[in-house]
Amino acid sequence: MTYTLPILSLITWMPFIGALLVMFTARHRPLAVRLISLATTGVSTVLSVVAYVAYDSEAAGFQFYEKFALVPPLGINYELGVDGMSLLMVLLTSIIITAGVFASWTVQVRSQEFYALLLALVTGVYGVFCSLDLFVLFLFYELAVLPMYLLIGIWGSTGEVRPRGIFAWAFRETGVGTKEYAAMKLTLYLLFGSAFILVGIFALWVEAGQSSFSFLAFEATSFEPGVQRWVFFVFYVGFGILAGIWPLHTWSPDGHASAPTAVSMLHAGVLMKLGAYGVVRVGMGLLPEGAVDLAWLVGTIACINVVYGALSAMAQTDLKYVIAYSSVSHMGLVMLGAATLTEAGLNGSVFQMFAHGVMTGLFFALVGLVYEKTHSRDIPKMGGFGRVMPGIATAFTIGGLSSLGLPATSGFVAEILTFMGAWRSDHRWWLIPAVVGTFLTAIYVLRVVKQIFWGPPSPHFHHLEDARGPEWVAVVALTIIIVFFGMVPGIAIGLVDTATVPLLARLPLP
Amino acid sequence: MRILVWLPLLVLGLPFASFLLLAVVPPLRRTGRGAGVISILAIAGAFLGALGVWTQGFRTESRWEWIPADGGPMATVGILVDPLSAAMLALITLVSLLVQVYSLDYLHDEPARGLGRYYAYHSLFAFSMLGLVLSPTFLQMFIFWELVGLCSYLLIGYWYDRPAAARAAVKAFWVTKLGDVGFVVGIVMLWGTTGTFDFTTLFAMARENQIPAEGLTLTLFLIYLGAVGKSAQFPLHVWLPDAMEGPTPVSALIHAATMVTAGVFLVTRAQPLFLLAPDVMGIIAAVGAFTALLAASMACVETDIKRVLAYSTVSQLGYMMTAAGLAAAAAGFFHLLTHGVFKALLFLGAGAVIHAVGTNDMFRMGGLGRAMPQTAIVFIVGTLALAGVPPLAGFFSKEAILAGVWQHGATTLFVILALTAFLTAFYMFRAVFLVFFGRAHAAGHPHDAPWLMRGPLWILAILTVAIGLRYAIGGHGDDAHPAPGWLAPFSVVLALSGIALAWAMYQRGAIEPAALSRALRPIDFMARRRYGLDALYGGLYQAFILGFSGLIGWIDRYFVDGILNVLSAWTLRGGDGLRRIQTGRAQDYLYGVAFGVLLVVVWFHWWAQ
Amino acid sequence: MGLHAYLTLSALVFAIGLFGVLTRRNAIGILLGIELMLNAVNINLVAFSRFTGDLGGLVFSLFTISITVAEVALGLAIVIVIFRVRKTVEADRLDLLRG
Amino acid sequence: MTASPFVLEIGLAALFLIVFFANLATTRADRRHLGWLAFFGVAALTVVSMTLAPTAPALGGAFVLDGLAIFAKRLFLAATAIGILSGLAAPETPFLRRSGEYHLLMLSSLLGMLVLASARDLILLFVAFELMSLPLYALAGFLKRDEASVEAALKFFLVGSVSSAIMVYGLSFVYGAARTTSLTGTAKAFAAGEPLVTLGLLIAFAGFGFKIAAFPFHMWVPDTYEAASTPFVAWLSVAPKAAGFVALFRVYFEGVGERVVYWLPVMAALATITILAGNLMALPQQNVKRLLAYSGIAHIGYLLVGLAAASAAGTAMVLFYLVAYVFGNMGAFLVVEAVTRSEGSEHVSAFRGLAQRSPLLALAMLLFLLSLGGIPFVAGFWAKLYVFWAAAQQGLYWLVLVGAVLTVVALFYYLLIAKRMYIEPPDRPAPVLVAPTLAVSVVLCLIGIVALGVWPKGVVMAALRVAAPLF
Amino acid sequence: MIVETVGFAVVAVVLLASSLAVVLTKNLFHAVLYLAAALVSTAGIFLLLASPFLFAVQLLLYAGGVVTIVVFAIMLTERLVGERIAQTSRDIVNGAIVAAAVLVAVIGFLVQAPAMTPPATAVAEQTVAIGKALVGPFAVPLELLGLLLVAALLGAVYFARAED
Repeated sequence: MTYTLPILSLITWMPFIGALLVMFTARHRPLAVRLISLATTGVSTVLSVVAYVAYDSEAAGFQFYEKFALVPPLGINYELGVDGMSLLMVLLTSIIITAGVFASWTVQVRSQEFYALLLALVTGVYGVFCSLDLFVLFLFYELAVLPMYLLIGIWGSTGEVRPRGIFAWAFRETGVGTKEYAAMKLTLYLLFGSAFILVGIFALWVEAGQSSFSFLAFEATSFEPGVQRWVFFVFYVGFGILAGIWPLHTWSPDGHASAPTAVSMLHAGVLMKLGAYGVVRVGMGLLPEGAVDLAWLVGTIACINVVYGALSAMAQTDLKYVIAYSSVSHMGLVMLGAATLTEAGLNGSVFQMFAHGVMTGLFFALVGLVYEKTHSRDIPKMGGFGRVMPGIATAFTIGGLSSLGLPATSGFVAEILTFMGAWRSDHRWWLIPAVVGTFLTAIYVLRVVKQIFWGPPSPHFHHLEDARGPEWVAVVALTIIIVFFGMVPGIAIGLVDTATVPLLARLPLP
Repeated sequence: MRILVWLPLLVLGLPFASFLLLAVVPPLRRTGRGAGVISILAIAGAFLGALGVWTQGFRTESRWEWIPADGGPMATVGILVDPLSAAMLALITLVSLLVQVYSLDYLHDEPARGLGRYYAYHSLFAFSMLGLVLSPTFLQMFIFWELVGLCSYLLIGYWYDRPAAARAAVKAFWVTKLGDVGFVVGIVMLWGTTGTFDFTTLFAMARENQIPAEGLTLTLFLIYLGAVGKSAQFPLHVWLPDAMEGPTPVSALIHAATMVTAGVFLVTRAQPLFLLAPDVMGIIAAVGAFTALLAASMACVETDIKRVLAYSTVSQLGYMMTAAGLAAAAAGFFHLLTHGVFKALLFLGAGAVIHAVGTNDMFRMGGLGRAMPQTAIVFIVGTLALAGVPPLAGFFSKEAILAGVWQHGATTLFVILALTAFLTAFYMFRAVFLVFFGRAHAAGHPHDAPWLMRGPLWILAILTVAIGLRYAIGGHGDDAHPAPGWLAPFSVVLALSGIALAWAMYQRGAIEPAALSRALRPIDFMARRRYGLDALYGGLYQAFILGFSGLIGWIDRYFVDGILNVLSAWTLRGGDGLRRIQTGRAQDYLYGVAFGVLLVVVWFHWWAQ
Repeated sequence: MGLHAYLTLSALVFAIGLFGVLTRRNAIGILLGIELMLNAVNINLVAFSRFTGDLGGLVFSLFTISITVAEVALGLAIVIVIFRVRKTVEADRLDLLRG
Repeated sequence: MTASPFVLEIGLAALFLIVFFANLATTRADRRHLGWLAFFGVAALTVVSMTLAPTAPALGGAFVLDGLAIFAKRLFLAATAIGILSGLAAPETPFLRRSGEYHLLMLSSLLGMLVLASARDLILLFVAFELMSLPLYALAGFLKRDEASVEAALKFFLVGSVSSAIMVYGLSFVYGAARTTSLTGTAKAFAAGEPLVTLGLLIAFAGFGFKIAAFPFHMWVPDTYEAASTPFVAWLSVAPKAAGFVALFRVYFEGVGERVVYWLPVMAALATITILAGNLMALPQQNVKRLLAYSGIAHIGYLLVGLAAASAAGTAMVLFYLVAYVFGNMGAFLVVEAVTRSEGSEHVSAFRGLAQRSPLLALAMLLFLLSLGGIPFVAGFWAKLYVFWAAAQQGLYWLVLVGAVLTVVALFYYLLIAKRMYIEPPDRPAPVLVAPTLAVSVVLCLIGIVALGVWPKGVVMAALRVAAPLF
Repeated sequence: MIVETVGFAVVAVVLLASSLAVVLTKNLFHAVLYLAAALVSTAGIFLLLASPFLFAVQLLLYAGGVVTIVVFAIMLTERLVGERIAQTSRDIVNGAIVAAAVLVAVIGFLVQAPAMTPPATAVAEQTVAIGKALVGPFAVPLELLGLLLVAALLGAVYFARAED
């Protein structure tokens, strides 16, 4: 180990330190709040870039390893380490949170609490990606989910959903549409998932007969095939909820639509990836036979996700809902890539996590800007914004193009790899829904772009303006990243490959 | 050696650099004409480079890793220079250069900001198109294929606040994307069986029969679908006429000379593979011929001058595809090149006319020959070339195709194409007579365009003539398909009869157009309604995609999410119901205790045994 | 007489007491039921003590009896307080708190 | 020389007498100084309890001061100290004028708990159990002019006496079959397969079930919690429950020897329905105390999960859970006390905008709720996790899943309170005034859950150590 | 032996009958009196079981003390309300079913239990033995019992006093 600096701990805990600082030192000083947040997330970002560059892809495996005992009798250790896959996710997280800090620069109400919660949440996210101890991973997972309730509940926005259909009574009873509803739904749904994860983790612990929750120790254990199957299923459901698998995805549209900008960015951009990451890292990584046995399920559900999400997105008139459903669709691609159990597919899956994270972060940042200026999310009312907000229009278009998998954006690389993986997998037909999904994406994304930014200016809005000042930072940075990684995907995939190939090698593929 | 790589890279890099500059430096973009100059300089440089490459006859191939993988890259990018791509390079850079110069004056009324955007798109287009033709792999070709589609989308929607333009741009993107879906599936399938995207490798495998025949037909058909979309073949041709909502120079460049020919280029480039699938080749040829005739018939009833040219483009693309499908790829490619030149000329000429009179409707023009003689002359040169009148460029290329078709023994196709040639001459001269001859309709004082616009027109006109003359003097370059002797007179007759018919109808008035319409009522009726295809697609889109999405959206919101809400509502109600056992009466609580005892005993019996 | 006879008898008394506890409306009535139940306990304890020859049962029943007395005293005090405040000892009507 | 095993009990009895006579000697109307006296006495005993070490059994094995007993006694004493302290600020007349009686009753109940934790003999256990319970009935109705309070006392009393009657009926069978009142004898008889021991223990569960408020023995809980004075409820909701669990360990683990797994299905089933019923019934509650009462029932269910594991680990984790629960639940009730005193309402809407009125109080409540909900970095998380872990070790995955999933239901209503505090705007801006003693109590509880949340290791290890000899 | 059997039968019948009367009779006073009868017959059973000491305790403490307190309480509450105390029953059928179910559960176990024969002689010097036990091994419970009585008394007195 050449790095004695606990770089992962620093990355992980820096935002938390920021949260504490914000909470206790910056009372009623909004600028200080922002600067502290920026500084701490900035440090994490710089460190994650450093780690990314310093990662030795020749050696591969888990690097920047840290460990100390937390609760020795149960074998809980604070154990951190990253490989190419998690490192990319860490990088994604730091990109999105830094952008998120900028994107929420204009939050006025109770900004101190807002930033504190946001930063605490980010620590959870980093923690999940860095943890090599399943228990600590679970801890961080919970930390990443909970602040969401207050973040959405306090700073969110309420949409309009009219209770209709045969279940209208149920909607009326649950209070659908309000931000409180969305916040509750999201939080509880994700915690529901975490219940499954917990059972899975305990099952591993018990079945392994170990006194440790360490990922590496579990990896060295081979579990009974029967156990592998059900535990994988449990992990799939648990993590899958966060990844938005159909039909357990309905928290996502409501939650993302109601959440404030930075939270939507972070949630759709990073947290949903936690789910997919969990399925790949924990599910496939530890339960290879279970993964192979259940790949058909994962892939089939993913196919439904892709097409169903795209069609649902097309049906929406609320801008945020469109983006939220597009996340459901894209997470389907992520899961599909993973389910192919091929090098191309898995690389595509991980790269899609990154690409979609940046892209959806950009989307939500832009939608936040549009919403801030128009105070409306109603697409049919909008029109012709391209003239007054050309910058936003451009960035939105680029995001949209990445979303529909246009080459030279990172979305393309991810999608083509997924396609390739799908065709090489045991279930070739998966290619069809995947491709259909991207075509449908082209339809709804361009339709939205056309409706909002093109055409004659809408009579409903006056005095609109383009983004300003710090708002640009997030938009421009994310846009550049989308294009940059689209053109030079090798710098990400090369690293990811060092992690996915050993993972695949453990699978008992015929 | 080094220059072999660097020169094509320079050709590729200059427009890209220009694009980057314009995209990343907003002040530069906002200068408008300044941005135009940068872009023009870049493309001029590229043109010179392309000329160098073309004339020197470089052949080179280079690759770099793009998507790494364990045990060798999964995908590479690079450049492949051979005569095919070199010729395309020259054509693309030339037309791009001329169109960009032309645009400088054509769009001088545009705000500087918009103009900067326009040139940025143009640079990007040039880069993408060059990248496409230089691709050594299917994947890279697909990448640039999509990028040119993007540029097309952006440029059609250049006047994005016009609803028609916005609609047309989106339509163009969707329809071509539909074809591209096939393309991408095709190349992925090809990769699945061969493990490579690389042309050279694939061709080598094809030569040695190492490509498994199973599924190859389907694979190649899917790849061909990409060409169907991009090259506006039936049934995906519907986007091209609508694409005329973009600025005219864009139409000239993208929707006539370069991008739409990408499909033909693809089939030509991958000819060794397509030859392995005769069925697909047959489809390509048949669809091409059918498209040619169909588009020609629609052009005959069109009143919008640009749309006439658009249909003629579709029609000519059908020609090229037919040739490609009948293994006469060289002829097709030849037509591609000549067509690129004179169709660009025609579009730019039409642009000059539109610029002058402010309308697209041919019936509101007339007598412009006197008002703008230079434009008229170059337009007529282009028209003659398109109609296939010797010794202009179009005659030779068209004849090469007809010869190829005849040689192949596809009589039906030959008849269709001959008919199309006749119709082409007819509708083109219909346009000429309506626009440049007859009575002047237009108000105001139309006059010839400024020199920046005229210059490119003349250059293209001269080229049209020059290429024609070169072949007239030097004979056919293509000896693979020696034309039968009667073919040349036959095509001249076809062209002249078409011209004569147009003259009789629109100049002379000898034949009443309405009478002819009545005589050919069913065809006329259908052609005027574009054979109902647009309506059909519109209906399918509305009913099928939007309707289905509406259904799914409803299901998701009110059923899938509904079930979740029902579960939570049930939970809440369950809690409310359950708390009613808490009646407040002490005896009921005592019941609870008694029940508890019973429960414990009963459970114990159940489970302990 | 065997042990089972006593145990059965006590079980019967216990059940009767339980029945009274469950059905009486009056709080004092419920208390009487409880007394019966505890009485059954005492029968059990003494019977076991007799049949095992162990003294513990007798001591146990002594404690039970004493505790019962304390319980009754406290319970009746509560009943009286209830009476003062609510003017009723019908346990049925004391359902201010519920749900 | 080692300390007498009775040192705490003797100390407490002495304290009882001191307060008793001080009460007689006082002529003042305001007798709250007696409360202070009791508080300092209990606090001193708490300190003493920290120094205790296990001793040999006394009274021929009927009374033990083993690790479990010491662990439990520390917990009872600490909880009682906080309970007394927090009640000192209550302004109602009975608490002023009858402070002596109030605290004497509390002390006697505490004495019952202390003995209960050590009792390894059925008679001692029963007497201690009753000594713990009887004063509680009186305390529940301490606001004797309050209609609801006396009603609650009556219900508490009736359910309690019936349950203890059933329990002692069961114990009589245990005694009869074991031929001795000693629990060691019971274990032998149980091992021999005496059906009457099984019957007795099954029936006797009614009493323990009542005390810990497991479904369906729980029905007195919401009414009593709602009507009795809040500081008392805070204490009632934790200390006697903890004592009940310790007694359960004694009787159902120690008292049955090696065949503890016999209880596994029954305990697991009880745990399931208790969690389910508690959480579901809490959902529609609008009265905070009632809500916490039902949530408390659900917590009993989680504790029973640990019990169902029927292992040393399970027992230890129940002990840990109890510690976390004592602090978390008491804290929550004490915040409720502060808010309801200020707002004059126990409706959840009293919490509206608390975060903006009294941010620290709101934060405290949030942390308590999160602890109860089982969220990381506060004690409740580890508590839940550990009992699940223990259950998983026994292969009870389904139970873990049910428990964990129902935690989500629990979070629903906890978050609704959080929503009132943090999301809704306040009705009035004035901060909530909190009496100093109450504030100190809240802070103590807060320290408890945060310390346990951040560093659970110490208590976990201790719990594992004391639980090991039981098996 | 026959004496014992007959005695048991008689006492059992009286006990059960009076028990039933306790839970069924309408008049609360009568119920208390029946309770007294039941307690006395229980005392009789103690005699049959050769426990004269408990017989005495039962009569004095229980039948005497408890019944007196209850009567006292009834009088007190009656005075407060000013009307006769009648008590009615609710849901007799349900109560009977549940009580019967519990009975069945208990009996079900009882029949599995092995029969026991009593030792030839009962504990000699029962009173002395109990006294010794109470100050010997059961001294602590006894002291606790005292405290319990004090606590119960404290509570009862607190409730009973009317002034505050």
